[in-house]
Amino acid sequence: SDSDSGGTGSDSGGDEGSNSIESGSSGPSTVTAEGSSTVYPISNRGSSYWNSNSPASDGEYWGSNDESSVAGWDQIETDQNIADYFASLYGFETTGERSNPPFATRVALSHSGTGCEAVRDGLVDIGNSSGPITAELDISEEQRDENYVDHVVGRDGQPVFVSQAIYDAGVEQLTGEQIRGIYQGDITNWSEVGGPDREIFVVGRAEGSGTDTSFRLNMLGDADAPMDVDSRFGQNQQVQQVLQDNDNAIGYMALAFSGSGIQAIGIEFEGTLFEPDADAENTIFDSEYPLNRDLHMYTRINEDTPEGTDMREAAFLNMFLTEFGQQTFVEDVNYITLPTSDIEAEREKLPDQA
Amino acid sequence: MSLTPQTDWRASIERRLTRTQKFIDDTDPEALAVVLVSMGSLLAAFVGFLLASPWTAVPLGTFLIATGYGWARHQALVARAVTFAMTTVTLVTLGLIVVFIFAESIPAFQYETASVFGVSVPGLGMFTQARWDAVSEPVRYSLLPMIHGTVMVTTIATLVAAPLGVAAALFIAEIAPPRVRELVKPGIEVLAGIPSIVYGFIGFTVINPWAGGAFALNGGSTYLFVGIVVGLMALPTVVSVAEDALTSVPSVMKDGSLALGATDWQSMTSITLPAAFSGVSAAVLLGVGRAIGETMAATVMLAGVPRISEPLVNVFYGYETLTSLIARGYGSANGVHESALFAAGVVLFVTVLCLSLGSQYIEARMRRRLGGVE
Amino acid sequence: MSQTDTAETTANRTDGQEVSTTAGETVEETRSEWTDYEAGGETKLAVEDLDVHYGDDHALKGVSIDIPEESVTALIGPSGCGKSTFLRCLNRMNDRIRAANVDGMVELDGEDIYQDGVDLVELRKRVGMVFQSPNPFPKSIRENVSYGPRKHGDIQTGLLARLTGRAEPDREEALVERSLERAALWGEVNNRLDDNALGLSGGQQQRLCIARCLAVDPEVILMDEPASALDPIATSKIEDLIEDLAQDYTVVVVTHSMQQAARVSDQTAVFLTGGELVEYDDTEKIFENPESQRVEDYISGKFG
Amino acid sequence: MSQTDTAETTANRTDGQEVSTTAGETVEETRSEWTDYEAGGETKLAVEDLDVHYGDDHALKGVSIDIPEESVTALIGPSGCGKSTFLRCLNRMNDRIRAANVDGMVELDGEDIYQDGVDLVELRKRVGMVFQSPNPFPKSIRENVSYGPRKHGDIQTGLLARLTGRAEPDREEALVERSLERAALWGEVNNRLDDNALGLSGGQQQRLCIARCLAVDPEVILMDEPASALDPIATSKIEDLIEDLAQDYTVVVVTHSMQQAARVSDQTAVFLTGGELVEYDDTEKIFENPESQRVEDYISGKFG
Amino acid sequence: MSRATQTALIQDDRTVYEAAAGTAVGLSGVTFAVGLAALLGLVAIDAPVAGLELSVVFGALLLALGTSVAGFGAASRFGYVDAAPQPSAGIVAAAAFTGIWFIVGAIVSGAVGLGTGGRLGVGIVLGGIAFATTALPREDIGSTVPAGAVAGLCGLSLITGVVGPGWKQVLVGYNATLFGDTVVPLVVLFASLVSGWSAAKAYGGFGARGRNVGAYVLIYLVVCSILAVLIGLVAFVTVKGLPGLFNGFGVGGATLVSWPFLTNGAGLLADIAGVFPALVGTVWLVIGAVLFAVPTGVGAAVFLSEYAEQGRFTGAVEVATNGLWSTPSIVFGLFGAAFLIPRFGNQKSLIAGMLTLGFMLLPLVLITSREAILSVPDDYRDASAALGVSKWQTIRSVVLPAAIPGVTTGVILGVGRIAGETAPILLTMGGGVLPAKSAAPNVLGSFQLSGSPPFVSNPALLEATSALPYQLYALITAGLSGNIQNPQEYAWGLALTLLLVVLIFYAIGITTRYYFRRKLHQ
Ligand SMILES: Nc1ncnc2c1ncn2[C@@H]1O[C@H](COP(=O)(O)OP(=O)(O)OP(=O)(O)O)[C@@H](O)[C@H]1O
Ligand SMILES: Nc1ncnc2c1ncn2[C@@H]1O[C@H](COP(=O)(O)OP(=O)(O)OP(=O)(O)O)[C@@H](O)[C@H]1O
Ligand SMILES: [Mg+2]
Ligand SMILES: [Mg+2]
Ligand SMILES: O=P([O-])([O-])[O-]
Repeated sequence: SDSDSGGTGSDSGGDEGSNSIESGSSGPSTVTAEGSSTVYPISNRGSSYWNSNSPASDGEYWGSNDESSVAGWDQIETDQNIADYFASLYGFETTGERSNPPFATRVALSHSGTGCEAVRDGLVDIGNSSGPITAELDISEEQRDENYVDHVVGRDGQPVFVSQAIYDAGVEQLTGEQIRGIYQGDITNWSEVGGPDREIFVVGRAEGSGTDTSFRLNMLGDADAPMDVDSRFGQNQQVQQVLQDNDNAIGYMALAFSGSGIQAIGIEFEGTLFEPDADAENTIFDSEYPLNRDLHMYTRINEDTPEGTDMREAAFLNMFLTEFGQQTFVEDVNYITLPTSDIEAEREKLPDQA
Repeated sequence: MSLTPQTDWRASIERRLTRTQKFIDDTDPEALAVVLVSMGSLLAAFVGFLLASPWTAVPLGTFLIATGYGWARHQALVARAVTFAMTTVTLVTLGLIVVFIFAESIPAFQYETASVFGVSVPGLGMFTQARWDAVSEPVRYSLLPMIHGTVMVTTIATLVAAPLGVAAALFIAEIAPPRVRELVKPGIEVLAGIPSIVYGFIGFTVINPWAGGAFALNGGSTYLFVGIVVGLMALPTVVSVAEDALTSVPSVMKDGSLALGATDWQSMTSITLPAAFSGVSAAVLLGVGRAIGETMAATVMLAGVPRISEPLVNVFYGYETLTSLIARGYGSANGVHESALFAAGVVLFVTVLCLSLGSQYIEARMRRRLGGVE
Repeated sequence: MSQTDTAETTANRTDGQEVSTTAGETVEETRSEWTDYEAGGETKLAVEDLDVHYGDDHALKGVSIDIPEESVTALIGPSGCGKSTFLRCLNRMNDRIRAANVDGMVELDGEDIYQDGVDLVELRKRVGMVFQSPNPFPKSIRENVSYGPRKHGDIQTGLLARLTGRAEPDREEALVERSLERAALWGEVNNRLDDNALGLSGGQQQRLCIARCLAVDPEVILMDEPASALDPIATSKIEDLIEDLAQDYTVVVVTHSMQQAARVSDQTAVFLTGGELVEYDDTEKIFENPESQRVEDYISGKFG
Repeated sequence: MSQTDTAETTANRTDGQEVSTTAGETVEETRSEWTDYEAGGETKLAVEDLDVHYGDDHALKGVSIDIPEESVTALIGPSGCGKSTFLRCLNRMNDRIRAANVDGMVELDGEDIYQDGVDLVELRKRVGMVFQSPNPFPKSIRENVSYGPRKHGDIQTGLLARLTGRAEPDREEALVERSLERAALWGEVNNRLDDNALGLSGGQQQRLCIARCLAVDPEVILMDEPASALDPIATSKIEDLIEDLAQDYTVVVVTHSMQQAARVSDQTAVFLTGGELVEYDDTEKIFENPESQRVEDYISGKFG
Repeated sequence: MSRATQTALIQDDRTVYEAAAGTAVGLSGVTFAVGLAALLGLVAIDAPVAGLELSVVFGALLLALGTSVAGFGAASRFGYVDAAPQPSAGIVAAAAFTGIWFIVGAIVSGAVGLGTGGRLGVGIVLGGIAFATTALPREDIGSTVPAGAVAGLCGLSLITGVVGPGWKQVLVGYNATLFGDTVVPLVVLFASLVSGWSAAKAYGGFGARGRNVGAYVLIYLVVCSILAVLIGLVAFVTVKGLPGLFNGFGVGGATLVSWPFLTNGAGLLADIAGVFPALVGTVWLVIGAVLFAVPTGVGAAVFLSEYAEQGRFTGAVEVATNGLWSTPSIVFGLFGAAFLIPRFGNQKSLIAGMLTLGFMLLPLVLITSREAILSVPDDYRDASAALGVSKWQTIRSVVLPAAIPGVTTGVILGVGRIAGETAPILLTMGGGVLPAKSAAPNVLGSFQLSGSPPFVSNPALLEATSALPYQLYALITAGLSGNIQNPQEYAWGLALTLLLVVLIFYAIGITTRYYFRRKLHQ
């Protein structure tokens, strides 16, 4: 746990990681990703692990303090460093050096829409999106299949949160109808839904974000459905902060951003109450929950990569599609892991391993 | 009658031609060649860059080599040519800004064509309706809500910055004892340097939550506090420009007033302020320009929904300004939506340019008037 | 101020001089020659042992002088000798120069103007000043002249005064006319009182500044090279005016032209480089038979 | 320039005068009195019918004058009469003033300096100038003196020169010393040649400017009131220097002090307001027995 | 001309009166300061002071101030002291009090429950009375009684608790509620300003001198509060940011000083997350902008002031320069996005950011350099020309060296300004939210030559790169995920770092200017 801090640990040259970036002509180039703030925790964490290229003995970075308890270890069992291992599966030369992966990865943060555009325009290798690319780019499913490969790496329950004060005042659950009413401007006071006599501060995510698109799609019925909110914020974290700062707010976010001072509420759809508590009968973690959504990493099909995914991308994506990856990068950041069958199906989309 | 200007024109061209001819005759032919090559390749490099040609490096290299050689051999002439080229950069920049942001905004203007008296005017729809919605039908890009927001923020900021700024400028220029002056003046100048994002950070993490509680607001975003923060930001600009204007009033005028037994305050209000009026109002105009163009504080403090507050003058709402619309939306927007952001930029640019021209005009007039005194 | 007072002041001055004698030989030597000079008329301004420093720069050295009422006193000397500095001490305009540091005593009608609590506004109403280069305000001629009285509340103008009937346009009119007439400018400007004063010629501007000063009705008028920026015709008008003013006012005038001093003044004080007052006497005496060799050299143009 | 040339020039001048006679009566009247004056020595600078306008303002009116070699010529006259303007015509410094418009002829050793193709840089090397207020560059004393030669490439300095062995520090040293000595400054500054020149006193700065000018080795030195900003001691040093310089150089000096003109010059030209040259003659003659009444009035201090 | 009676230079019969008025001024100042503290939440308005709530104490103070102020007026009016009041307080004061009392009337009647018409009516009546009281009587009454009444009324409402802790008023239709916590301090600030002004006038004995003192008191209060707010702002950021900035700071050890916040990235492997990549990004950004703008700006300034004839061309350049100077930074961002990004690989990049900021810096450099060059005395140019030195050599050896101080100052101040700009780089340069150390651009090491156009390339310049202001913005909007232990501390540390970087530039710039001015004046 000391290697990035300049003078200590490994030499600073290795630290830079830029060795591999510069060597564009000699080695494989950096894998770049861009987009969704919802997917960001997953892909950024994965990228950090990748770039650290820690040895297997460094349990902390492999998901545990103890080698034997590393999630999915039975499938892996390697002495190699993390990036070396996953890269070697696709035929890349290993470096064996900490902080010097066979090729680097870099993840930028914006919105799903931006990520989809970036992958469309070939500016990045991977486009992160929390909404379907069809809705983000307004394209048909055929166009999607023709041009993109959709890698689903995890799922989000997209809960609806309210300020602690509202929750404490008794608003512990709402119906889908009520939420729709709130978000379309028909309900403006908490007393109309059994809360205190306070105006409702309706918080939304920025237009163009996957969270917003999915919310419109899944809650309001159409990706272009009209909304009437009091405030929109760029990323999930900002919504979280604002919900904490106000005592009369409601907002939707990704699961990963729950925190103190805000409370997820149960939502009733057609008689079924989906609760945020994982132990309840129906929960927002269930795939039946209407707001439940896939988290995508799209790659582009073009002449160079008719299959859509080149070896570098595959090596990186494959890391998420292991039990280890699901545990470390999805569950640990509070998202919902994919069932084993889905993992298998996703791995099918990748090119064959070397 | 019509002949005279033309002949004038012709004569002036002729004069210029003979002068050029003479210059060419007088100049060392090698120097002339070097300068021609250097300037020509610079022009070519610029054109290449405009066309985004990968070959731009070639003329650029030629320029560097020719200029380097010329610098060693014919420094005076090359220096003159190069500094001239540099002088044109500001003009070219302004031109490019105009061309590029206007060009990008054309689709939005076309999209928002509205007709008045049967004549369809592109862009009119941006100013005649109140709806901005880039997602759901009907998709409309009206700038009115943002113009309203900008006006609110700017007004409040001006109410803060103008009187306080002028008072502080008077203080520094006329009232403060030398010691205090030497501390306060640089102090206020340094404050001009506080980055707007730092103000924004404080605004978002401290002021907004506080305001939300202290006024039981629905959310914490208000034009009131954005305006105050922006006013604080514009304050140093107003202070230093106004202070310059006040100190540039010849001290003999103040002396004249004092020697007649007028008090300091009377001398300030009857002599100094009126004499520096143009400079002071230019300072306020510049402050207004700063406030209009201020982006980051507004972006992080405002709610980010294009809406007009009700009633119109309600300062306890804070929705969106032209600047925050651009900063927030750029990147995720595309197509006409993105073009509409450029349209917002055009409105900003034109407004501030007009303010700048206005203040320059006022200052030029003052200089002429004060010039008459001397 | 009674004669006794004057005597007392003179005595004081002599004291002061004795004190300064210890400071340096030259001072004593040059001063003893004229110490006994007592100008005719009552003393209006009594300056005693005045020292001025600009920072470390000693600009005036122990100057003592009695300036009599209703006469013209000229101050001459080479450039930089401290004439302007001395003049500005008399109405405390030096207070506006931060580096300036004044020691000594200046009495106006027997009251020390440098003691604590002196009201500068009041002082400057009584001791007016006209500057080297004309500095009219960028207002109309009328407003220039009535500026002082307006500010002192002697004349009420403005909307409110007019509404409440307190405005006295006639009185203002009369005052403006009287002042301009006194400054020999009325005839030239009476038909354009509302024009901007900056449109006047240099000589007219300077007379306007004098009129502006007269409108406040001061007792003493200080003039710092009032004609230096003017052409010969304007200069001679100003000179006539100065002589004229001396009938009612105490006039102190700095000039760089010895001819001018000789023409207009009753008594002349000669300062020499270094800030010493070298000789003070009747003007005739100074120009015809100065006591000090240095003054004679200076006047005959041996240097400067 | 041979004697014949001079004669020719004089003839020309008379022609010029006849032309200008048509311009106005005064000009003719005043000029006829002294037209025949021919200074001793060979003519260095011949000025013929020189007219200068600043925009519409006619600052010099048909001035013709021959300035002899290796002597001091003084120009006197009231303020604004065009002395500086005239002086600046002699090395075409007026070209730097946009409004200035020069007509007429000025010959340096018989060559017209206003003809096309004259190299100003070359001209100004031959006709040096010293300004009214000392204006040393904010550099070291040494650099000030060697500035001209360095820029003309007469002395090589700088890294490159040193590396290639072209630098001649000894020659520079010698030049600086010679120039400063000639300007009577060497003794005062020889131990601090690397100090900033702005740290010198006014008089020293002015002599430094003269040294700077001498370092270029001009033939003519123009001085525009070189002592007006100085105290008497510095002034007398400069005056000595001027007399001294006249042994090798042609010196033209503008002064506002008639005493100074009388002290230092061999011949004196008197300009009067309006830009006319009223009289030009041996200095003694001018001060003792001027031909023109106006000059006499001026010299006896009747105006100005 | 009749000689006016001599007035004494010193008035000595007013000392007690002056002392009382002076005390009132001081008391107003103290009240104002405490009021400001209460507004900023430094003291609570229900804090006990001598057994009373602070707001009641405020009330008592204001009431006392109000009555004494009116008393000063009366004392002067009835001739107990020898003041010099003018016949009227003047139109400005009259207008101000009319406005104040109109609003007071409207508010009070609104609180009593009158409708819009009633409010307007009461307001107009009170405003009218205030106008008459201010304008018509002599100045000593006119400028004290209405002011005293305002302060007294405010004081009474605070004492009686009509407005006080726990008070609230819903602004119907305005989305807001006023609470005592904010209104009481505001009332106190306002009333103490008014009474302070009025007492100051009394102190000055009314008339010209009184107005002078009154205006000075107002200006001093205003300037002090501006300074207090602005200094408080910097202090606040400093206090909040220090823990983050010095997190893990140590002296000694392998490296002489270890300052992880400045030398670490925010990657997974960092023990203590730092801002190194953004810092490096900012440094490169500034270097790039300076390399572009400074030669260009100085060159243009040289051409404009030394070569060009004043005419249409120079006029146009001047107008364009001033126009560019005031162009909003976001517009530069748009321009960079539309013009530069397509020409540098179609993505946000360091070089696009550099050039965009360079365009912003250019007018500033040009304006200051031009001023600096123009302020080089013509004496130097004349002297050099008279020595037969050519124009360009004169520029090079005399003009430019003499102008360097001014140019340097301008450049430093300009750099300070652009170093803190966010909006343009938001659109042109982007970069990561929490970049790891490896994301720091390595510009020098990345130059590559190739055989095909464009022959020279530098991937580091063509990549999106973070910079301090952008990272702060990204943190606000994107929030703090990743593995940072104390996100708030990190963000404030970042804000402080940015503030310090910029303020250091400013401090250096201003110090240089002072230094050179000093030198010039010697
Ligand atoms: N504001 C000032 N700060 C510092 N020194 C000053 C200032 N004003 C004058 N001095 C110095 O005080 C001395 C006397 O100056 P003063 O202006 O009184 O001379 P003067 O006799 O009026 O000269 P002149 O005839 O040139 O007007 C000079 O040495 C001058 O440099
Ligand atoms: N740069 C200029 N632009 C316009 N007019 C000028 C300029 N320089 C001088 N003049 C005018 O030309 C006339 C002669 O000026 P000049 O400076 O030659 O006089 P001078 O004899 O040197 O006076 P002084 O003794 O005051 O130096 C004056 O009327 C002056 O106003
Ligand atoms: Mg003086
Ligand atoms: Mg002159
Ligand atoms: O995942 P998003 O940030 O696009 O909502």
